[in-house]
This record gives sequence, C-alpha cells and structure tokens, in this order.
Amino acid sequence: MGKLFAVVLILITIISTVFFIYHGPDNILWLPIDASAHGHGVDHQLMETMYGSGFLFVASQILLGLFVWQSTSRPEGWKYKTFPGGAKPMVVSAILLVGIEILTLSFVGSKVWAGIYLSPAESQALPIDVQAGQFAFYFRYAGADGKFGGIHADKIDEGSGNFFGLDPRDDVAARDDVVVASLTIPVNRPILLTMHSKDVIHSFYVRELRLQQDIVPGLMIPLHFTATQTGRFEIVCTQLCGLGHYQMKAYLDVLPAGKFDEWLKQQEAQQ
Amino acid sequence: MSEATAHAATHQHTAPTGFFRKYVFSVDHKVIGLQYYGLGLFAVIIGMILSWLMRLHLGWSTLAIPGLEKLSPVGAPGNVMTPEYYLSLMTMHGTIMVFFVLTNVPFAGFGNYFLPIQVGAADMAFPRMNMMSFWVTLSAFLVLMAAFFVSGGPPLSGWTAYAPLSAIGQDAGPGQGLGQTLWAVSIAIFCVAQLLGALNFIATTLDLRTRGMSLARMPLSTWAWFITSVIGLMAFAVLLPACILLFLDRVAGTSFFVPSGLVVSDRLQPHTGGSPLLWQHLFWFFGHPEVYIAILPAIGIVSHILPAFMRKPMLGTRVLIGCMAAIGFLSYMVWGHHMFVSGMNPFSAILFSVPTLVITIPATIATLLWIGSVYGARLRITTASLFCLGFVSVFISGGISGFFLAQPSIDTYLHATYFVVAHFHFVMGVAAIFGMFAGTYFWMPKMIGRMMNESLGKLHFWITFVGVYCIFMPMHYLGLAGNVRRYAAFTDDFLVPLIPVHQFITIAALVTGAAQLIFLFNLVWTRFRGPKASDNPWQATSLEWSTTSPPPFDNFGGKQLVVHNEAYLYGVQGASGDYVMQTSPETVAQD
Amino acid sequence: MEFTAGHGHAGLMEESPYGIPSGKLAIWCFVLSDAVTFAAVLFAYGYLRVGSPDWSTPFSFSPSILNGIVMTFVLLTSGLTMLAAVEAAKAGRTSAGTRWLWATCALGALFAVLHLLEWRRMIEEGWRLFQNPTGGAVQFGAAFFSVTGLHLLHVVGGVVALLIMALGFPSGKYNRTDIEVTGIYWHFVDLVWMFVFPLMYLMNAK
Amino acid sequence: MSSPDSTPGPGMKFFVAVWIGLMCIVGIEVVITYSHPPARQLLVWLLALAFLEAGIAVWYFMHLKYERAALVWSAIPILVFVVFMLDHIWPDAFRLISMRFLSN
Repeated sequence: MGKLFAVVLILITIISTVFFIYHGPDNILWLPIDASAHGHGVDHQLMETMYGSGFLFVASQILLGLFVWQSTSRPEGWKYKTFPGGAKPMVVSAILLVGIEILTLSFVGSKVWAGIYLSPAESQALPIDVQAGQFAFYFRYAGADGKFGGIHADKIDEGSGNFFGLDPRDDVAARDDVVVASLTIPVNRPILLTMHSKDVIHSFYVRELRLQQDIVPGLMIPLHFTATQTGRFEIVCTQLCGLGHYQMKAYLDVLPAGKFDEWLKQQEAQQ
Repeated sequence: MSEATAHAATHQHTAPTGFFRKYVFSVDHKVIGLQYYGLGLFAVIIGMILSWLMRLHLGWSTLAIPGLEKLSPVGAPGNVMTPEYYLSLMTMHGTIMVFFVLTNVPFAGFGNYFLPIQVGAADMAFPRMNMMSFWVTLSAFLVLMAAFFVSGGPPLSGWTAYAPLSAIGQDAGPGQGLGQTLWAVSIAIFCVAQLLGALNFIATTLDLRTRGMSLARMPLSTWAWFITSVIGLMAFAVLLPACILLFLDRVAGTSFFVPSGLVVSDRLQPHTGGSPLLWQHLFWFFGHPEVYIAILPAIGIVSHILPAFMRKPMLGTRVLIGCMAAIGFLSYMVWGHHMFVSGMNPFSAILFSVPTLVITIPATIATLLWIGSVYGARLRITTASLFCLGFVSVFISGGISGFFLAQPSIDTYLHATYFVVAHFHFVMGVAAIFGMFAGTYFWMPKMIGRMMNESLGKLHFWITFVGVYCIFMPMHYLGLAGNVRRYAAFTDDFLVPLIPVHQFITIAALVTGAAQLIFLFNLVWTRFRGPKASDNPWQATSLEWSTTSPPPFDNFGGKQLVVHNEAYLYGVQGASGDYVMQTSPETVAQD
Repeated sequence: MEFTAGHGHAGLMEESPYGIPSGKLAIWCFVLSDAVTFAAVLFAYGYLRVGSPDWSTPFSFSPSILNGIVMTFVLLTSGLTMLAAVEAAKAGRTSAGTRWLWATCALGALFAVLHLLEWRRMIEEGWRLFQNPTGGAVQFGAAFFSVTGLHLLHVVGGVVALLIMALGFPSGKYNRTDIEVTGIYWHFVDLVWMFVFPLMYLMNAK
Repeated sequence: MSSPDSTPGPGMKFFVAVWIGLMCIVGIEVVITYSHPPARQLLVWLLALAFLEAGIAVWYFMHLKYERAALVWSAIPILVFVVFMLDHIWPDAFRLISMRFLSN
C-alpha cells in the first residue's frame, strides 16, 4: 500500500501542476489580461514565485513519494539507514534554497509594492472621489471648477440620489460635481482615487489592474494607477461588507482620451 | 508542604466513585482529554455540515435543500438559502472550526490525555483547574451555539468579525444583533479557558516530569504541546481584551472600533472617533499565533507517530524542536500579512512580509526532516502512518502557497480570493485534521483499550486524501482567476464561467465529507466491538505505552516510573526487540 | 494548589528548571499573560488617543490627581504589608502572617472604595463610556473606564483571594506557598497600577 | 521551605526602603507632570519612570531577584518581546489624523 501511496501522491502532484503550467488565452483558470502600468511587475513577481515554489512543491512531493516507495519494499530485519549527513544537509539546503529565494523575492517584491502603494501620484493625475457603501460604489469628478464639494454624512440620502451627502445649496464647489455609478477613466493617464466608505469596510478590487485596496470607514485612502488598455472591466468588493457583499460591483470603463472628454462633458451637462 | 510535594510525586489520590465524579465533573486528565475530544468531534460534525450547506449553495445557488427551512425559517425561506444566511453559516463554520476543533482536539484533547502520561505524571499539575478549563470551553461553545437560535440568527461578519460590521449591531444585518454579541462573549470565555489550559500544560511539563525524563528526552508531541501553550498564553491574552472592547462597542455604546459619521441602512450611527484598523491589529495579533496553535500540535503528533512506523529515530529531533520554537517565536512578528491591503501603513507591509517569508525556513526544515526520515526506513503502512504521510504532503501543498501570500506585491492580487481559502484550509485545516486522524488511529487503542479497524481506516484515508486535493487544489486556480471569497453566489461576469469548478469542488466536498462517516462508524464500532488492545500494540517507546490500555486512574498504577532513554530508540540492534522503551533500563549503544 | 510539585523530591521527579513550586510557576505565567492583556488595552488607548484631534485632558490636581496619588500610596503600602505577610509566613509566624494578610486585604478594599468614589464623581460630572462632558473625544471615557475598570476587577479579585487566604491560613488550609502565590499576584496588580496611574491620570492632567 | 534554591529575602527593613523609593518615583512623576513639558516629552518621562518602578516591583516585591536566573531569562524576554511587537500598531495610529475622512 506504500507503493500505492507513492503513485497516488505523484499523480496528484503532476495533475495539480499541469493546471498551473498550462494557461493559454482560452484558460479561464488563470490571471486575466493586465491592463495597468504597474501590473507587469505584479505578474512577474507572481511568476517568479510560481517557478521557485513550484519547484519546491514538485520536488518535495516526488521525493516523499520516492522514499515511501523504497521504504515499503524492504526485507524483514532491515537495518535502517540514516539520511547521509543526518539533519545537517536538510538545514543547510533549506536555509540556502529558501533563504536565497525569499531574499530575492522580498527584495524585488518590495520594490514592486513600493511602486504601487508608496510612490506618490503624479501631479497631473486625474482626481476621482470614490464613495463605497452597502452595496455600491459611487464615483465623483470635480467638474468644471476642479473642486470637490464638502461631504456631510447627515445629508447622505440614497432616495434622492445624494450618495455623497453633498450640499449644493450652501456649497458652490458641490454644484458641478459629477456623480456617477460606474468609473470611467481615460487610458494612459494617471488616476488618483480618494476612497472612503459611508458605512463598513469595503474593498476596491479590479483584477485587470492587479489592484486591491480596502476602503476603511473614517479614513480617506488614496490609490493611484494608470490604465494601459481600453475596455470594460469589473470593480468588485472583496471585503465582507454584509448581506449584499456578493452583489457589490461597478464597471470600470477605460476610454481613449478623446472619448473620455466627451463623456465627461455630457455628464457635466446633465448635472 | 514537603509532604504535599511527596504526595505530588507519588500521586496516591484515590479514584473517584460515582458516575458524575468519574465521567462528568472529573478531575482526571484522561477523562477531560476525552471530553475535549468529544466536544471537538461534535463541533467538527456541525462545522462540516455547515460547509456542506455552503458548498451546495456555492455550486447551485438556487438549490432548495430539504429541511433547511426547519433549521431557519428566516434564513432559508422555501429551503433556499438567503445570502445573509450563507454568511452566517460561513461565520459559524470558521469560528467553530478554528476555535473548537483545531484548537481543541490536537492541543487540549490529545494534550490533556497524553502530556501527563508522556512525562510520567499521574495527572496535570492542577487537576481542578483542568476540569474548570474544559467546562469553561464547553460553556463558550454553548454560548456560540445559542447564536443559531436567537432572533436574527448567527453573526455574518466572518470568523474575523471585522469592525465596524461587527460593532454596529442590528443595522448591519440580521445576525449582527444578539448573534454577534454572543459571538464576542463566547470567544472571550474561550480565551479564559485557553489561559487556564496553558498554565496547566506549562506547569505540568516543567514540574511533573518523572525521574530521568529530562527536557531533552521528552517526546516531540510533548514539546509541541508545551510550545503551543506558551504561544497561547500570550496570544489569547490579546484576543480577550479585544473581545471585551468589541462587546463594549456593541452593548455599552463605546467607540473603540467605530469611526464618526457612519450611515448604515440610512441611520447615522451614534459612534464617533474609533478605528476599525485597531480591531484588525488586535485580532490578528492573536490570529496569526492562533494558526500555529492549531498546527504545531499536529506537527508534534505526526513527528511522534512516524518513528514508531518507520522503526527508526526521527531525523534531527533537536532541530525539529528548534523549528517549532522558531515558528512560535516568528508567529508574533507577522500578523500584519493578513492586513497588507487593509489600509494599513504600506511601509508596515514590507516590515511584516519579511519575517513571514522567513517562517518558511523552519517550516521547510521540518518538512525536509520528515521526508529525510522516511529515507532508508522500513515503513509499516497503517492508517496512522498513512495519515502522517498525508499530513506531510498536505503540509507541503499548503505551505507552498504561503510563498505567494507572504508578499504584499502578489497579495494585492490574490488577497481575499479562493487562493487564500485554499492556503489556510490546506496548511491549517486539513493538515491539522490529518494530525488528529493520525493521533486518533494511533492512540485510540490506548484511550479506549480497543484496536480500530484498519481496513475501514485505510478506506477512510484514501477517500479523504484524494478528496481534500480535489476540494482545495482547484481553489488555487479559482484564486488565480480572481475568484473572490465570502461570496454567497457568483453573479459577476467573470465569476459566472467559474461556477462549474465550484460544482466540482462541491461534489468532492460531499464525497469527502461522506467518507468521514466511515471514520465515525469505525470509532463507535471500535468503542464497543473492537478487539482488545495490548499495552503496546505498535511497539512504541514513549511512556504512554508502558502502562495498561486504557491506563489506570493514576496512569501507572501507583508506581513512579524511571526514564532511562531518549524518546525514539527504534531499530536498535542488540536490543530485545528492535526498540528500547524509554523506561527500559537495558543499556544499548545509542548512535 | 493541588499538586505543588517541587524539585527532585526523594529523587522521584526531575527537578523543575526554575526550582519553584508549580503554584508559583503558574502564577508567573498568569502574570505574563495578564501583563500582555493590560498592554493590549493600554496600546488601544494610546492608538485612539494618537488618532483623536480633540483629546481632552480634564484632570485637575484636586481632586482627581490628588486622589490618584492617595490611591497609589494605599496600593503601594498594601504591597508592603503583603511582603510582611509573606516574610512572616516564610518564618512560620502564622498569626503575624494572618494579621498582615488582613491589613493587605483592608488596604486593597480601601483602594477599591477610593476608586469607586472617583468613578462616582466622574459619572456625576457627566462622564460616560460614550460621552465626554467637556466636548472632546468620547474615547476618553471609554478608555478611562475600561482600563481602570479592568484593573479594579483585578483588585477586587485580589481582595477576595486575600480574604480566602487570611481565613484559611491559620487553620493550615493554605500553606506559605499559597501566600507567596497570592503575594505575586497582588504585587502584579500593584505593578499594573504603576502604569495606569501615569498613563490614565497624569497624562490627562490639566 | 519554599524553594531552597531561592535565597531568602533581605528582610523587611530593606523592603521599606524600596517602598519609600517607589513613593519618591511617584512623587517625581507628579512633579514632572506639573512642570508641564510637551505631551510627547512627558510621555517619555512617565513611561521611563513607570518601567523603572515596575522593574523594582518585579525585582524585589515579586521576589524575582531571589529566584533562579532561569526564571528571569525565560519570563522577562518573552514579555518584552511580545510588548515590543505590539508597537507595530503605531505606524497606523499616526496616520489616523492625517488621513481622517472629514465628515461633518
């Protein structure tokens, strides 16, 4: 039965690995296209890790299977053999193999991370205000005056569509703010989102942008990125936010610069 | 007190008579251990049924599950689960499994039963406190169960109970009323129980070792329980106040975790000035050590069982102990890796990511030690040894995915996807459960004096082993595809095509779950019909095998053992038999 | 304590690495754990205070700070009487030990009373867990009452423990180790106050 | 006999002296407070003195001095380490104000 274990184990290892290795464009069980400027860094990091840990995974599983296979075909009264060198090679190889891998990973990875979350947004980035609430995202553009109106939690009213709690009467800046339910941005232009939540923690997740950021109530959380491909992507909430969590989504429309300006004009006209 | 001590040394305390003192309010660590085991068994059954219901809903979200309406008329009108009820079941599944199964059975259950025996003591250092810790644990469990039956049903904010969702009460959802309060109370009580348990374990390990049982000679399982209790001592000490503060936020109107101006279901919340991240910090400061509280005992149990079937000593016993200690030490430096994208200061992310990656080193060493120990052995294949080997395999599979999630730059894509679900289910859930199974098949003969049925056991192993891979491997692929976790149903455009995979997982889960009935039957059958077990059926060396099966009330029939050897003298040439018991005075060349 | 297993008695057991009775070892572990608990609460307090733009520091020297000083004095003195009790117990002077236990007990109770009076005054001023009469951050009340409340619970627990000891010690129901154990716990309660007083009172002095 | 290994305490006279010392430290704390230094400075001072006090209390009152070194070396580092680790929360705490979401 030890042999059976070895076989099953190695089969499992191979089958599991195949799905990781085979990822053509038609395979939905893989990362979607990368539509962001920083995304390749993330993908690269992920693949590096995939190779390194994949090797460890396959090697150790097969080794285990191999040894089990051997160890069940031994005669009565077999005098056991200790692994050559005892525990030392284990310790050394682990420290060297894994140590080197994690050193490189954390070095490169930290740079990727810093590039996304620690670097400040470009000065000409397009500012967009994001309000998350159970169970929808709302997006706000500053409008012609380039200024956002103040937010008043007590004025928030889904019914009348005042999602941000704006006060157009007393607040000039608020009057021309463009509030929409789907995020529309120009391609290849830096975007600076300022995200806040009106109730509980939500999360802003766009697979194609390789971006995820929790939106914590009480905080204004900045997030900046540059979309490099036009198209329609999904923004979903990845932080458990209540019963409607699974339905909380919005669309991200990345338009060519010209189209975007038209779109924004239309919206301003409608305000 | 000198006579008190002498008394302690020999432990001539008389066995209780009468059913209650014997089996219910017993101070005997063996009975308490079995009680913990029983509680864990009950809890795991509930937890598994919950996961069945969840899986069914994920595969077929409109499926009517007969009888579900009986369980909760509000949660499942017309037997179809509502999204909020899904979340409630998910929360209860997580809480039950993490606290009342993964923490209870390998640590409190087996630990209680075997730690004193393995060090040659007649009982825990504080038997009454031991009894207390079980009954406190039980009451925590009952409080949690009560959440099923209160109006609004169980909480729905997940086992992590992130504030403000968990702190603002009914407005946040049906389960967020009394249900969530009960959750907080239950966990707070559980912390107290763990504290009592940890004190007892530490004192017993250090003070009640019989003559010759030096620290270096203690079995690896004892070491694991000891290290675990040290971790628990500090970890639960942080969760306790966290739960108290959460409780105050909920019932006393404080604002520790709730910021100003929240508008939930169109009501402006009264709280002002709190910080949701504070809860996450306090929770995960406990939460990450908790992961190792769950897995370390399993590591110890497996390392304790393997040599008995390999008929050779564990490779690098000392190194393994060092690894467990290192893992325990590091577990306090890494909790932030649960919070990379939580709005935590991005600088901290790097700070937390490095030690997280470093943990893979001791983990890898341990794994290599297991694999290297199998090399050159003559393996006896039993259900217990199979589950040990299964544990190693699963531990590898689960640990590997840690490489990804430990890096913030990758976590920004994989966080809160099924990749995470796969990771912690493999490395913490399945691995620990395999440890429990191995322990059960290995120790049941000692615990109930009867041998478990091997053919049923092997059948159980094969279905479970292949099953868990069918369940959790595909979750990695789902995660890479960006499949978000904690969704009651998959309506997003990019998620709909993934539903077939979920259906496959669901079927695998149902089959694997069904296989556990074989185990239950085997357990019950063994209890009543199983063949009598000899004192040392596996020809093992540690102290629990030098007493009767099951052991007498004071473990060794009043005699105080003397230990002569280290724990794992197997395959010793020139010994009577191929092994030397720890208690055997015969001197053999130890290589 | 059921089994106060010592070290190598009659060579039947391995010696405990610390050479102290299990009771003492256990209380030391408990103290460590409890210290972390208090640390966590105090960190939470600091966290919220750092995060509040409008933190209020309402304590005037009299009565609040003065009262705090008196309470500190009482608690420290109770620590001294506790030491006396332990010393007496060690020397086998049971009646003296018992007397000192009672004294410690009384001082502990006095501390609790002073604290409760303080609370009453603050509550009359309008302080609540969720309310700040001076209009600053409500976290002040929350933090103050939770931290001092948690400490007060420990004091009360200690007083009860001391009571039980004082009653059981003369009859020999409890031995000197139990007194020592109680002592360590009591000194720990004292120790926690050494942080609570400066952080909750002095840091919030006008 | 508790533990023959733990040397007998130095007797009450000494403890009274320690007690006076502790009261003095409390006095110093109050004096510093009312010399009204900036909050951060005050905090540093008070914490330093509190740790000093606590150290003395553990060392003499809780008899740690008279236990084996092993106890000191296992108890204190663990506690210090865990409390030190808790400090990882500060980088967030100090962002709360600057990132505060100004509603009302």
